[in-house]
Amino acid sequence: MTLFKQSVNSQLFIPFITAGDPHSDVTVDLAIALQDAGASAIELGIPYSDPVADGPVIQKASSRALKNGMNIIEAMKLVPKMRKKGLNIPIILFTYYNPVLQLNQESFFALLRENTIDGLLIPDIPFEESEELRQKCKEQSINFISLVAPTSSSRIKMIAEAAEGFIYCVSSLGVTGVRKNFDESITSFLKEVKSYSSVPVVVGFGVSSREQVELLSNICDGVVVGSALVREIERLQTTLMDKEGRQQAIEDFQQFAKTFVLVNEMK
Amino acid sequence: MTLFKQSVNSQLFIPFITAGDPHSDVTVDLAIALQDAGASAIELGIPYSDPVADGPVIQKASSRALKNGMNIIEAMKLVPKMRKKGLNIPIILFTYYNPVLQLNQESFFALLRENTIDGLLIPDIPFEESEELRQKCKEQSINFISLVAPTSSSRIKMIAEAAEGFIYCVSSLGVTGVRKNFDESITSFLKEVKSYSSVPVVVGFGVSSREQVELLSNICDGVVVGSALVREIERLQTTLMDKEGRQQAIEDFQQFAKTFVLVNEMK
Amino acid sequence: GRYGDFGGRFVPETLMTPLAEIEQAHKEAMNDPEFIEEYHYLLKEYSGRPTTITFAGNVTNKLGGAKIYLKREDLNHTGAHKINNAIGQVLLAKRMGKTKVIAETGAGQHGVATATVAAKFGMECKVFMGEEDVRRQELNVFRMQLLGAEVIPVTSGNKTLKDATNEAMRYWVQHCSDHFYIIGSVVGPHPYPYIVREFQRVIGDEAREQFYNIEGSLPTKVVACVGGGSNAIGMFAAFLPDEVELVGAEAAGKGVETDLHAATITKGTRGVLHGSLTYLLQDEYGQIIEPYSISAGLDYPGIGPEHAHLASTGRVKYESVTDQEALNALELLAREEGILAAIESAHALSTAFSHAKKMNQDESILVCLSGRGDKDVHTLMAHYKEVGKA
Amino acid sequence: GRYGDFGGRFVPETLMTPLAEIEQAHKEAMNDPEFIEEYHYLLKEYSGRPTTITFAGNVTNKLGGAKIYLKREDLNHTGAHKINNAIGQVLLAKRMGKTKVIAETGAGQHGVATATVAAKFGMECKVFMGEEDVRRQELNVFRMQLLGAEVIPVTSGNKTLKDATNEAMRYWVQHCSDHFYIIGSVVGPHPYPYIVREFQRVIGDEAREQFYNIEGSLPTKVVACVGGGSNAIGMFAAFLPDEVELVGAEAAGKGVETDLHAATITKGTRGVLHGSLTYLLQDEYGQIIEPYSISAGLDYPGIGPEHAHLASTGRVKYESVTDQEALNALELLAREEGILAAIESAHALSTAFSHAKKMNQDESILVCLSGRGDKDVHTLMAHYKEVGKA
Repeated sequence: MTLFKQSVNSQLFIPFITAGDPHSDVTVDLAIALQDAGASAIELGIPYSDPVADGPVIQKASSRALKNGMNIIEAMKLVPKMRKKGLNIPIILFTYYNPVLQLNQESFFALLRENTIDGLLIPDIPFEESEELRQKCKEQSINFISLVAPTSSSRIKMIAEAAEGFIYCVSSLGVTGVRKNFDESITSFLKEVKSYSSVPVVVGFGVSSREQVELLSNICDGVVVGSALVREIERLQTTLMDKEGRQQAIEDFQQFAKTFVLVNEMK
Repeated sequence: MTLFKQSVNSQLFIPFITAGDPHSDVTVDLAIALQDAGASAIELGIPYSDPVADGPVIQKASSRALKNGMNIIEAMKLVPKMRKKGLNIPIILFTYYNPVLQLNQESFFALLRENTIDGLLIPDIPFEESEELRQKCKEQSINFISLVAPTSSSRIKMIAEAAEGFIYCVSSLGVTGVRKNFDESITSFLKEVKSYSSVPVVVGFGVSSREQVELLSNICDGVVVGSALVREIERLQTTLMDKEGRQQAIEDFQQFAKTFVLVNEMK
Repeated sequence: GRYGDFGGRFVPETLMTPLAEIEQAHKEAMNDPEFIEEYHYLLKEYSGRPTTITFAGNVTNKLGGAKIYLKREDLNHTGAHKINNAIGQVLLAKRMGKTKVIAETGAGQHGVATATVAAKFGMECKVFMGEEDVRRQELNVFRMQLLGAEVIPVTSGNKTLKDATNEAMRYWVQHCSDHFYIIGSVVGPHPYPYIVREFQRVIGDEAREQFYNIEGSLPTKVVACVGGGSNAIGMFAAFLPDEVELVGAEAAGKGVETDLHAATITKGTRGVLHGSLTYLLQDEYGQIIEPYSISAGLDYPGIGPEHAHLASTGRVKYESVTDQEALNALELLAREEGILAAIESAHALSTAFSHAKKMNQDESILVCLSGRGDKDVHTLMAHYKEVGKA
Repeated sequence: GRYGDFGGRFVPETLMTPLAEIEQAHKEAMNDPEFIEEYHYLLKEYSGRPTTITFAGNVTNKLGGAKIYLKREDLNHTGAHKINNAIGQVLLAKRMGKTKVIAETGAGQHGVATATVAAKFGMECKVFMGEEDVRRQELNVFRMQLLGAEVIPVTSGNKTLKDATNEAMRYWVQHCSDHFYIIGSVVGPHPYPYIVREFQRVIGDEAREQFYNIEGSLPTKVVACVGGGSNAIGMFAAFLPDEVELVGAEAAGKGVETDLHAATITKGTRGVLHGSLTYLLQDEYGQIIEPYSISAGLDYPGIGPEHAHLASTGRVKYESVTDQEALNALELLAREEGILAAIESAHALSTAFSHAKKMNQDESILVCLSGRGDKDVHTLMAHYKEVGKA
């Protein structure tokens, strides 16, 4: 199964949230809210002690979730709960490699299947080290999402040609986080990726405003939005944890998420 | 002039006090009191910033006197004041070498003469370095007092034969200060000194009790008592500085000094 | 990029090309006689190499067993073996046309070494250091600043070495075009463990020759402490082909049976941290556990992948040494030989002393004294105050 | 025992025989190849000599004048030239059958060196240190204790180095039969200035040869700092017969026009202190004036008698360097060369830098970098805080 059709007529909006931030129940509700806001898929982040590819906003979300006792297994178990509440868009598990490595490979894939997870994204496993996992994903119909960066240069072809589900383009050098501007050179970078890729080309790392989404809509097939949303969750966390206020906070969050969805979407 | 007859029939008692401790006027009175107590001569100590041959008691006296503005010239000027008050025993200037060195040699000897000073004792100028000074003293009829120590060994003969006034034997290894016991070996040391010396053999460094004086009376011609007396002055300092109490304190001091004078003295 | 099952290059895609460039540049450099010459010139004229080996005669007599020799890396400029690698990497940075370097540091030794070579080569230098370590190692922070480096306090995670390394990697990801990342130990993604090893092997190469010149044979055993493990690899590298028993000493902290230790090989499991697959202190879910050791330089939850390999093949034995055992060894060396070892190195000493006792007098142990203990005097004072010995 | 008018042996009679015995023992020792061999063995295998000389290329370029070379005494075991002498004297003590040593110390460097060699030779060690210095140099006190030495706080006088020396002499007077007094500089009664000079001349002997091997000529000028003056004499000794300009740098503290300095030659007068006739800071009545310098190692009211002689003959020029000038030089060397010099040595650097600027590029200056600055980081931090730079 592939996450998305090879060619999409609408801009993909792929939000990222951290499992267990601020609480596992809330994560389920947030996922539903994101679907309702128009998300094309959700990246569900596994909190990790040493998230080297993440900026401060997601680092803090990770810390909060870890304090809540979240772990890779519990995180995956949230997906069936989401499904039960009506979630039907793809779920991509975003996790650093080490938590995966601690699970027996068979049981890891069993968990992915059991929990109806559609894709896997590991930010610290480059193409060369991922051979076996990619193969296994293919067998299990899990989309193994590849990242490609402006520094990838001669590696772009290799990565893009092997991409499944979508190809995740790092907008500029760096870690995740909110940024005001993108590098000029991104256009040519994305063009090159597109030229090799048979799956949607999605831009992430630093997408934080509607203007950026509009700007990017001409040169790619969608965006991943992480830190901007996680920061909103951080802002709302007290209300989200409050039984009486939660519904309103979820709605506020949904409204915020909508700003990243282009009106002419035809999903 | 020599300080004492070559052979003395009584035990010499040579007290040491620091000029200007606790005050220059008091020093004059203390000198008179010591003469009255039976002192054979007085060592008048010049306070010095770095008294390496002195123990803590005399170091502190030095500090007090320096704070009072005492210096080598002012100290010498105290002697005529003592004479005016009836002092007729010899005065030996006890000074480290450096203050002497800062005076022009001619003016230093002029000061010694003017101020009726009889002897000179410099604890940090050994025999070999004192040639010139000893010569000059001889010309000026000032007794240059030599020290000899148990470690002097082969040097004893050289030092003792050249001694003038008296020869000052360091009782044991060390610096000045109160000690309870003397080294056993002192007897043979003093015997050797006596065998070469044509002047009285006096023991100093650590003489602090009448018992010691009695013990020593069999093997030498007298004692120098420093720290024990200076400690008494320290104890009495407040009263000594008090106009009304001074007389009593001087008398107390004199009584204390008498304990070092053997009753059978025939001075 | 692998040592048996271990090592590799587990990093964000952004770093793959920069790492490949470094690998290529290093390979070329090591084949360039001019580069090698400049490296050795600096080791000699700047850092004062060769460092001597000292026969610890008093300790040897006291223990009554094998002869103990010390490779004196403490006599290097800046006081530890760290400078060997910093010199090598800064030369590589220069060769690659980089003008800015970054480094991570725990206690500050690698930070000082990096700041030192950055000053010598006129490069801008940023040192990432956990906020907690910045507070504890105030003097080293000031030393780095005096040398012109900027010290960046890291407030993420537990605010110690692991987090400083994370932050340095994040910074590097964002600035890899003009920055060179000088990693301080044989850790990190390939080619770093290899590069650091090659720049540290001067320790073992020198020591092997020096020892042979004195004793006419090779030592029976060679011992070094292991945090990330750069001094140990540098020492062991020369002896790997020989029939010499190699022993690594890792930090057991309050004891490997407690939660407070840094005994990565004794108690760790396989995992990926800071770009390589190795043994780690981690929980069942792969979350890294903060290690503990009285020695800031051994206080790392991972270990160099080559050590993981050497442990798994059995070529090197790794033993763990508690804080107290290390301090006892430090004290013994100070009292008997007048040498104040770094607490890190004292772990190696402790292991060496235990072995020496059980060996014959015609046998010998060569210990890597990786650094001097001046930096640890504060820690030691605090410790002795705590246990009421001072 | 004289250097021109200076030197001599102005001590209590009790010390005359012990000093004569030391003189004799030293003379015999220096003619005993076994003694010389053991001394050089320890310098090499224990302290890591020869220390290298480092070309300070960046500073040279920055100043645009003479080439500046640094003799790296900071790379010695314990971090300064002090160990050269301590090794020599402890060997002498051993030769004389003494089992206990004493020493005076100011900032603690000579105390640490003495405690070090005492540990190595299994001797009991007492270090006299002014109570004020004990307080200020807490870490060095602890280092000495770790090495097994007893640190005796001196409460007399101003409670600093001068008073510690007085007290050490007093203690020695009382215990000279079984104690050897290891004096730390070229001061004190004969034969100490001579003994210390001979044990420190390894600095100059090595440097002269090393420099010649590099440059094919001798340096135009040689510069060293002067407190008591042991590193300077050690350096100068080798160059005295040559046509090389020798410059000593003494501490001007807050300025020689103020009361706060330690510029003994610039501002001192003749007198006797600690057993020898030399230049002193003293008042008209011969009372010693407490000197001041930011550098604890130059903070001494006297100077070695040979320096007094070399100053009076004009063979060596002595210039004074203020605290601020020394700190500027220290900072420049740290920033440009990655070397943290002791504040003492920074006085020599400052003088060398001033000279270098006015010299031609084909000329050269050899500077004795007598010790490393790690010990001074506290002082530097306090200073920079005071002036608002940190």
